[in-house]
Amino acid sequence: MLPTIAMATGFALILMGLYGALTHRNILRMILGFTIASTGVNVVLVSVGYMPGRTAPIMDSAVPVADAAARVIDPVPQALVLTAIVIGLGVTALMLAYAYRLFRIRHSLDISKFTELKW
Amino acid sequence: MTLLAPLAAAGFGLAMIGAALMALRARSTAVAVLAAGLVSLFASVLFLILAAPDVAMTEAAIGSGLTTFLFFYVLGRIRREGYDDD
Amino acid sequence: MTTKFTTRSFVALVLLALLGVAFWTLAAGYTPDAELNRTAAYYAENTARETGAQNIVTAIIVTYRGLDTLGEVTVLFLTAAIVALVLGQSKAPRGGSGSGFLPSGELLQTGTKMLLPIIMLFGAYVFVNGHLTPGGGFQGGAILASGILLLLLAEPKRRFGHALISRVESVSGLVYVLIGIAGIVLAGGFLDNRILPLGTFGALLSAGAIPLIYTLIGLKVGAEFSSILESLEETEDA
Amino acid sequence: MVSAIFIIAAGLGAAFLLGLLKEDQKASAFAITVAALGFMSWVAYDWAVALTTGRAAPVDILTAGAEPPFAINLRMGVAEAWLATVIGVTGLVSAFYLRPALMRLGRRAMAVLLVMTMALTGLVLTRDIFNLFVFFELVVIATGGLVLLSDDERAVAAGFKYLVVSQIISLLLLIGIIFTYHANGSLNIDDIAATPMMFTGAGLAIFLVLIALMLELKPFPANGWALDIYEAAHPGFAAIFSAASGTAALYAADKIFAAAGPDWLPLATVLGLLSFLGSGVLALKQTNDRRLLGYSSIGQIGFVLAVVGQRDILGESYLYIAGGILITHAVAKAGLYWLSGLVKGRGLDDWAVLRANPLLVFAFASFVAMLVGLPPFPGFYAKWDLMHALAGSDRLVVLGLILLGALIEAGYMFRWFGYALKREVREAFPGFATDKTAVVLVALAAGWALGFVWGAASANPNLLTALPILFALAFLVLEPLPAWAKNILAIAGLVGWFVWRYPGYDPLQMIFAVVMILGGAVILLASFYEKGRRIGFYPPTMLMYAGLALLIEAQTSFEFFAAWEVLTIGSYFLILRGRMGEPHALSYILFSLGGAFAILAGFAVASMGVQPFALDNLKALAEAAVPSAPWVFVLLAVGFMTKTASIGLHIWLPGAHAEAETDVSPMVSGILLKAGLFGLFILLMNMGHQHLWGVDLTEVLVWIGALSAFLGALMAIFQEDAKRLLAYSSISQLGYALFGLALMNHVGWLLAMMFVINHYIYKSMLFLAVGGVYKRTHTKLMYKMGGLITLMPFTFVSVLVGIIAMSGVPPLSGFGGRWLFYNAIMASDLRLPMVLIFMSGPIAFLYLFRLIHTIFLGQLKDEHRRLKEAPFWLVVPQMIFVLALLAFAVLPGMALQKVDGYIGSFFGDEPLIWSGRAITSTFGHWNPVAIMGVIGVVFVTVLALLLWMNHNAQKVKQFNIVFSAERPFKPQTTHFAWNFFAPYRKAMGFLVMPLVTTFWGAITDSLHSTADFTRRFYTGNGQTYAVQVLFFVVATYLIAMGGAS
Amino acid sequence: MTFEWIHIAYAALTLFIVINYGMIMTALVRKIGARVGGRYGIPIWQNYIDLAKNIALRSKITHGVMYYLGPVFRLTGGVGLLLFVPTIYGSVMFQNFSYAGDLILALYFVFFGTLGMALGAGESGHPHSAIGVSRGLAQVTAAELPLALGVYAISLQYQTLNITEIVAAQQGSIFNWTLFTNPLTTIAAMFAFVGTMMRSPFDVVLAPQEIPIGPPTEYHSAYLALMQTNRVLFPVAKVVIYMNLFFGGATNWAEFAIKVFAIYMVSVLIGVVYPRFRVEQSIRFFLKWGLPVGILAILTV
Repeated sequence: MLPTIAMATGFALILMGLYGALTHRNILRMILGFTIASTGVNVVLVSVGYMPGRTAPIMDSAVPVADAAARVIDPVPQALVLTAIVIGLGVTALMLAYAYRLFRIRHSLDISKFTELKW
Repeated sequence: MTLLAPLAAAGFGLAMIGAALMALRARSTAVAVLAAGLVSLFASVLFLILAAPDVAMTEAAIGSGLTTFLFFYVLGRIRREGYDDD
Repeated sequence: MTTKFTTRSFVALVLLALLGVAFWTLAAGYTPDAELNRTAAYYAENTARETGAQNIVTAIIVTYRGLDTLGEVTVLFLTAAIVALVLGQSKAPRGGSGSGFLPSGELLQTGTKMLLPIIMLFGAYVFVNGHLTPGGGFQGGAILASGILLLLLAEPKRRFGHALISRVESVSGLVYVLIGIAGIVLAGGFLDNRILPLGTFGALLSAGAIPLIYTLIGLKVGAEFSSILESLEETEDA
Repeated sequence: MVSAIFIIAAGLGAAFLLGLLKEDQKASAFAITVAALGFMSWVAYDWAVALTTGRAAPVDILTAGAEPPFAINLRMGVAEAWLATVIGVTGLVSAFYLRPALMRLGRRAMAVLLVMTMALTGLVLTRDIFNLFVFFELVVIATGGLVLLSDDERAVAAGFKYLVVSQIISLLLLIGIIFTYHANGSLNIDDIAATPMMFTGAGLAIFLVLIALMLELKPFPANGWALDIYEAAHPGFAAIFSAASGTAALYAADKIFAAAGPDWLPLATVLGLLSFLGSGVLALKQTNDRRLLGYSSIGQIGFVLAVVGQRDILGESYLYIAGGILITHAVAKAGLYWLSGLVKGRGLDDWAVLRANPLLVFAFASFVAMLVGLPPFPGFYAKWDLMHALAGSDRLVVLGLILLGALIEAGYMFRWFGYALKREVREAFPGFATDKTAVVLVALAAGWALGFVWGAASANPNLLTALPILFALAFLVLEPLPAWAKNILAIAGLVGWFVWRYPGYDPLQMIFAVVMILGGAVILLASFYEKGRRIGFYPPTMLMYAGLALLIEAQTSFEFFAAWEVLTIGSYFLILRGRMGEPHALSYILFSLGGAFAILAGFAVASMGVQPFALDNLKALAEAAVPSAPWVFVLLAVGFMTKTASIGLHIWLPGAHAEAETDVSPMVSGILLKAGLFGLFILLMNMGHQHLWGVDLTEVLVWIGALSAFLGALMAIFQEDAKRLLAYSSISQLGYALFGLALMNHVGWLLAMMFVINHYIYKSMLFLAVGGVYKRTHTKLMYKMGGLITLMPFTFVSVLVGIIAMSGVPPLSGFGGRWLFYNAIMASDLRLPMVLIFMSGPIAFLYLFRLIHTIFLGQLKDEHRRLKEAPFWLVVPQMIFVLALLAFAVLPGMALQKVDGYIGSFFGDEPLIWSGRAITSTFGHWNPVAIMGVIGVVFVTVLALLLWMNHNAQKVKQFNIVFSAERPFKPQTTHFAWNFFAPYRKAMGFLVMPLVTTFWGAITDSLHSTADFTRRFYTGNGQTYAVQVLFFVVATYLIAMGGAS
Repeated sequence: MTFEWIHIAYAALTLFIVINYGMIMTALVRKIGARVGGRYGIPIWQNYIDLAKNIALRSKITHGVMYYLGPVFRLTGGVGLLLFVPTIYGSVMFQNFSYAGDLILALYFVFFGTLGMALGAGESGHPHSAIGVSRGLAQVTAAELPLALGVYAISLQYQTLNITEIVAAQQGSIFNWTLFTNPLTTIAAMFAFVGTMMRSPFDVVLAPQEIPIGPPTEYHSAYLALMQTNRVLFPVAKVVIYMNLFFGGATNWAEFAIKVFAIYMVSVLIGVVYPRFRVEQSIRFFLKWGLPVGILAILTV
């Protein structure tokens, strides 16, 4: 139940984010759309690793080493998401820098104005 | 826990979708950026519910924090150079 | 800015709806595992023994999938370098600097001075304890960076340790790579954390090289974030 | 051996190290960069050599001291090692190439380059699917950085579009990865391979991974973003983007395809072919060099992807084939992008400046040849093996489409090369930067070295060790010598080769060897006329002869095809040398390659994938009545007929022969066309009668031959241009030969053989004669000449003898051909095609008369009164030919009797009886000596009579003629020459409507307009590109998965 | 058969007979034509007079070597054609040099004279010569086609290319003639015959109305004499071929004289009936009528 809800939310966010990215002509809003979408991806990823009735993959007094395998949820997706988040930030930062650069060239943020290269 | 967690998740999920809608529909880019930050913030709570505290921390710090700031920086510079998006 | 309902948005809607079908198929076919799959089970059973870390996620990130993490750090490194390049090529108009949307006042400046050491300390705490509790190098690094951010907000005109940041970034990166190589020489492979003794399970100084690596990551990530923010802030020198 | 992990460690370490340097320590930063790249390349290369030679075994490199799949592992195998080498070296060489830009932007840019190279290597090495994603993201970001090296501001927009699309890709990839992980419990690629996923929910996951990776290959039509990068980026980076990135991304896709199992391969095939063909068509319309190269890159990667789709049938040779194409492409494309950095203008014809440096022209030619898959480069061997494997598994559609794509690619690449060689250089040329030139030459050397390696690794002979080819290539080195010295060498080489080889020849080979090799030497005598160094003439000439020499000796289908390609390439460059040769050379190479591909397909189908395939096996194929046999026949016949320029496939010939240089025309007409006949001989000799849908294919050939003979002659009589007239006449003559061959009887073959000799002699002679006249009058238009008989008597004699021989009027050798012809048709059951042949005989007489009349007879023009005889060296071979014709007329038995016996061994009959000087057939008899004697005696008697009566005739001036009611005004108006056969045009002109030209024109036009229409979708709007990408994904999803699972 | 010196004497005899026969016959034909038209006509020995006059002519010019050689080629062509074909069937004397070659030789040797003549005329530099040549060549390609088909058809019919054997096959009865055994072929060949006899309606090549006289424009004196000789010899030589192929050949000189005259008259009669065609008209005529008959002939044989 829980993972399904989370997953559905995640997918919805992806689609919404993509919709924003595909329809907004403002470059910043496009980038924003992508960040929403990647948040959605992260949610999906984490929800795939979730297992009902288990705890976070940290072994402490509550979760002794011996029954960790029976008590914790899948740690791998979490590790992946961690990486994905950082990478996402990197790409976003890069796109923002590009956006600024584009703005300086044309004094506009309209993506449809940057079409000198085509055909 | 069994019922509470899904309910909370559904609530936050809806909140995220709402925030995302706001981010898409908002007239002002600044508002949209804030709304997107909100999406990330809610997401980090959701991660906590999904038993992923590491992810939650990261999402909060990076996804909602730093990313939003980056946007504002760029937005600020662009505005200062005379762009008006509203 | 209202989104007009154009052909483009219609096409996008249709395409996304179809993509949604694919996603729906995925979600519908998904059933949570009842048991850990073999990879996860391996980690759950062997993390403590092999790495000495309490936080399995940390163990995976720093050791088992250390190569990913190295790449991840490199992503930030790259981004920092490229953002500097991108913005370096376009000089901002004179006179303006700073984010421009928050006034920097006396209060902020004083507050920053008081808060900054605490933030830095907290960041350090987060990444040093990465192998025990949630959090680690990335989160800690982000916290460090937020300290720098605050500093930037407070004193936009102040030129501060650009060279220092860059040096921290490079040195920690280099050491990271060297530790990885040390893993080949002293232990089982690249980025093996057992080049240092595993220590007592649950202690701060345990889990071999994980705290060290996470510290390096924290420093590096902090430096990289700071560098990105800084590049966005000031462009004259790039 | 240094562990491969150090490639990654070194790249990263050096990148981090750069941060310690001060901003202004650029030189040291560059030194570190180069050192690191050098180290990375060296490690990879060391592994590649060790693994290839078997010195080392493939290794898995573990990290974190844990076994996969619990920790990430890398793999260093043969493929990985070579690809890593390509990537490393490309990075290294590009660093030098990019040096000015890197120095300008400083250490950060260098760090980005290092990380880029490192990440690409990682992409190749890693065996972990998520690690793949990380490296992929690194590549994306690094690309975003390196795009900025360009001075072109548009690159910024291009980079942004690229990032937008990359976001979509990584999103899909991540979702795919996580669900794949969920289904498999592992992120390790080998684990995924162990449990292949079918079309289930998990199948969708792997689909997402695959489609994401394929998007990274810039598949047509979702690739506008990539093209913008190709166009706007710094050429040094574009080289990396195309050569290294493309290669790495393809290998990544290949890994996942290998893991996903054979069910997914059709996806790769279809998308690959779509890209290959689609971007090929679009490239036709490109005017910007770099964008064109971008399309070509995408196409080539699509080609390799299609090969990936065939990995299930390729087995052991998979690496050889896919690697061959991939690595050749990488080298060639990097080379071309580096070249484009030397050219200032961005138009295709701006490349004409390359002519300032012949070495660069050679490089350009080599790169084009590599891309098109011509020998001796790896792509050639790879394509050969690939086609055989496809034919062996009955994947004929794939085979056909790949060849079609290759042909389209050849179309735009060779068109471009033609521009570079023939177009005007528009602006003053400042000279090439030496360091950049050096970089290009590195790629050139690498390409040739790879050619050698692939040849050596091939199961077939290595072309770069074939003596004739080496001899031809040696002329590249000898270029600084004067032309006469090279000519002596060339002639000596040809004669020497013949003397060395001929004892082993059977009569058929002998005849062709005499015509092609010795005949070539005779024609080369004319080349002594040329002064100076004549750069660029001897290498292609000798390459053509090398191909011919090898063709004659070919035993297996591979040898035959390789020789065929070699002679095609050589002759292409020769034809391109002609003054207005550009369009004709292009259509020549396209028809030739089309023909070559038909031959390739034919051999592949014939061999059913089994190599080596001896040419004699064609016979077994025919005897076993294999269902594919008639198709093999058709393919091979079509291939050969492109060379003989049979009607329908002839439109390249007139221009190519007419515009060629004086001594080249006889080579390409007298000699080159015979290669097609040789092929047809072999084909018919082995396969004989084949039936398709109840039609005897040899009868079809009879008809084609007859039509060629008739229409060729008819078109010839309406030409005003002397060389064109001769060219059309070649079509007609070769039609006769084809006709004779296809009659499939003894005398018919003898007839064809006689045409081989006769046509060589008189067509070479006539081309030389007309060429000599052209040298003097500077025009090829016959009506501008006239009355040259007294000024150029030798040339006149050779033309006179030539046309008598050619028209078949007794007593010269042409009559022998006619006599054989009648005997041949008597033995055949076909009747109707003869009508055409009967008609073309007299028509030939028409154009020949026109040739001699309008040039040598009639009124001499005032501006020609001081002309001299043609240059000595042009006359020498003509006189040799005259003597040969006379000798051959009297003693045809000299050459033919042996061949007659040889042919008899095929048909098991002896229809001709050779007694003394006379020949008797089943139907008639022919005594050449008696004919010559009677005619000679009568002629001399009558002449004596006339001399006796008319010895005191007075030589009068030109205008001293009986003119009714008016006075001749000037030679121009008195010389009846233009539109000489006007009444004929009125009656028969409708038959020479350029239907065939219109047909081929319509095909190319429709390709072009398709391209023009399609490229409008590339609006340049990044958002639109993103929508297209999404559309591509959804459409592929719907088609591949049926949307159901 | 091999060469013996006596063959030269035999050949000379054949030549002598045929030339004289030709001289008289062509004059006779012209005289008949004149009488039919109500005129008196030329004397029967007119051709001899013309010949002598031309040889005796004193003003002689030349335009060059080819011009000089043109008539030589022309006459060689006529003489050669005659000598390569057996004249009288069954006579050893009048087999001429037919062992040098067969029907095909005859067929192609026709062009020898044409070529030489055309070359000579070409060198004269006279545009009308060239125009005449152009017309003649254009017309002959279409006109020869039915003959070629006919020859092909009869060689298929008799399975030989040897003229003597073809004649031999027609001996015995008049109904053994090709004319009766294979009328289609004969008709086809007669198209060609009419077309190449340089008589109306296919005589635009010589076209006296518009142009002096076509290819021979510039020729005079002894040149013309040679050509005149050829003009009486060549048609007869050609008729001999037709006679041999289609009309049973001749076993003695009387039969020869009658048959040649009769066949020759065919073209004369047609010429009387039809006005002259333009070149493209005659080409179309041969393609429209001659060609289909020829094709029928080879298909039905």
